[in-house]
Amino acid sequence: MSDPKPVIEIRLLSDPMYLAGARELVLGLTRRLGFKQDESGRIALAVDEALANVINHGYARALDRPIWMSIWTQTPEGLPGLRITIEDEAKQIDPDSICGRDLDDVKPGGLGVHIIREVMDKAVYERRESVGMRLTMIKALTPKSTHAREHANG
Amino acid sequence: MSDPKPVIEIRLLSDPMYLAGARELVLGLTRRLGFKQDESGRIALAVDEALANVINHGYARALDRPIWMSIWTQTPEGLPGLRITIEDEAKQIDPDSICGRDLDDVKPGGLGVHIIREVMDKAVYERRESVGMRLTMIKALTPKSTHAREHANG
Amino acid sequence: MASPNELEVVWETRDGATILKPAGDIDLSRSPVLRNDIRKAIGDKPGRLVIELSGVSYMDSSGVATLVEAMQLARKINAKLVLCALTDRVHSIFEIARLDQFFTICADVNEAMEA
Amino acid sequence: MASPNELEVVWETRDGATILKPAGDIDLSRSPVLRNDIRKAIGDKPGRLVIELSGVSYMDSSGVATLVEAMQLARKINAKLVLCALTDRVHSIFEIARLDQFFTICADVNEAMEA
Ligand SMILES: Nc1ncnc2c1ncn2[C@@H]1O[C@H](COP(=O)(O)OP(=O)(O)O)[C@@H](O)[C@H]1O
Ligand SMILES: Nc1ncnc2c1ncn2[C@@H]1O[C@H](COP(=O)(O)OP(=O)(O)O)[C@@H](O)[C@H]1O
Repeated sequence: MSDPKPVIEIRLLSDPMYLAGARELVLGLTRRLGFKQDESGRIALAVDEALANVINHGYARALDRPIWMSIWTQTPEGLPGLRITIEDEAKQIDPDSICGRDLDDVKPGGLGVHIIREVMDKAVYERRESVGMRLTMIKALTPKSTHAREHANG
Repeated sequence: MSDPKPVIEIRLLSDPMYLAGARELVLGLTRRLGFKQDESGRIALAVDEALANVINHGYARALDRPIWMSIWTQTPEGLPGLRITIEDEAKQIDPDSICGRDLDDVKPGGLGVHIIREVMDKAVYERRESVGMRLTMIKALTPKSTHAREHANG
Repeated sequence: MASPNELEVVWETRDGATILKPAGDIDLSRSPVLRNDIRKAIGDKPGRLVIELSGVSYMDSSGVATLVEAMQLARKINAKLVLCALTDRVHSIFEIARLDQFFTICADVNEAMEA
Repeated sequence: MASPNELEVVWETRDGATILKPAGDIDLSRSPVLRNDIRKAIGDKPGRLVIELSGVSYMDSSGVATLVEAMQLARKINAKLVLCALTDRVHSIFEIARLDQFFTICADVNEAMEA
């Protein structure tokens, strides 16, 4: 697996105030890459959920900690699509402890990880080399997720 | 002038493909900060023009060069608003050579710098310390540019 | 100057029902505002609580959690909770969360008043 | 799979006029597509060229430059160029560029056919 430079790297502070900018970035990019409007919306949602989880769980709602997001416009196999990593410098935890819950038991909360896994082809949590956690998300651009033509969304 | 950390830093490659993501980031952030919908649109346009100029003029349309954008949510005077810098590692030129033209002479092109200066309170080009150019743009959040309430834009 | 944290929620009462109409993105930074309004509305013990979402262009799971909680609160006071006028983007998160059957979702306020 | 560089431009001819209807964001990466279609349309020497912009949610100065060039080309062949159905966001760049008086801008295609 070659490791080219991400096409976009962003560092934002862990204030929920900045989530709108981050998800709109992802929405604008995915539409431009050729993902369908609704698929782009779901990808932006998944990224938003992942960032919100870093703020809520990784940083326990501290507003001034760094979050890094890197975006590649190819899957690790070199196919058109997205590879997105989200990294923090929060306490390292067991990646297996981050999991979605049974949705049949309806209750407030506990939907984020489910959304991320449902939307993405692949979502892997791991400890970073030094400090913090890394989430890697992969989403291929398949004919199903592609629009034949770009349409404006007003 | 205190120099706090930017709340958002982004590095993107100089491919026009990534402009949509960058301007949507700015649009999402400015709306969230309380700029009016139309004012947010103009700010995103000005940023898009500044990035396009780096691609067109700084990098002569090379697709793989870095552009850095840093965003603060205060003016240098510490007032609510935006400070945005855009930096490249292109050839250093005389900042005074970057100027808008007389709009009365209608012709294709030559609008970007005019748009940037018209939209922003302040826009200053300078040589970076080592290599490349830096554009600093300031836009205060004034009652005129503020919406009393946030409205969805579909 | 407006507080940038504001989410506008317009209130209406009609035939014993309370209709809440939030406008803006309902995400991690904004869902507490909606939660507050819902709790206030439930406090008045209406027979029906309608949340009209046409002005909401984006909702994340914290917004959905707020509405699940609203459903629980409504049940406690025997009120009927109905959502209506969801944009496609907002509807999509209810589908992903498999909550599109859990909630009563209507096309508009008039339908929501009958549901 | 679609080329992500695509900008859809729908063509229509009506009463000696050519109507171009682009859909998508017209920015640095997309304006060459519109430019191509305009040059092709002008090549057919229509009496009138209408650009219907309701499907364009964003336009930057490269898009505006493309339209200024279209105006110059249209004048050369004595064709009338009319823009119509601009969204607020797109209209705003014509104002900033002080070109809202330079172009004939109409509310919709029907008006543009008479202008
Ligand atoms: N970035 C993260 N860092 C640490 N723990 C996380 C992270 N993301 C998720 N988790 C853990 O996984 C659980 C499930 O997350 P999620 O499905 O988003 O629901 P919720 O955030 O509502 O609890 C969280 O409660 C938390 O324990
Ligand atoms: N980032 C930049 N780096 C170098 N030169 C620039 C930059 N931005 C603008 N310029 C110079 O300023 C001129 C005016 O730019 P602009 O108003 O955007 O019009 P245009 O890009 O259509 O030429 C450009 O032609 C160029 O010479």
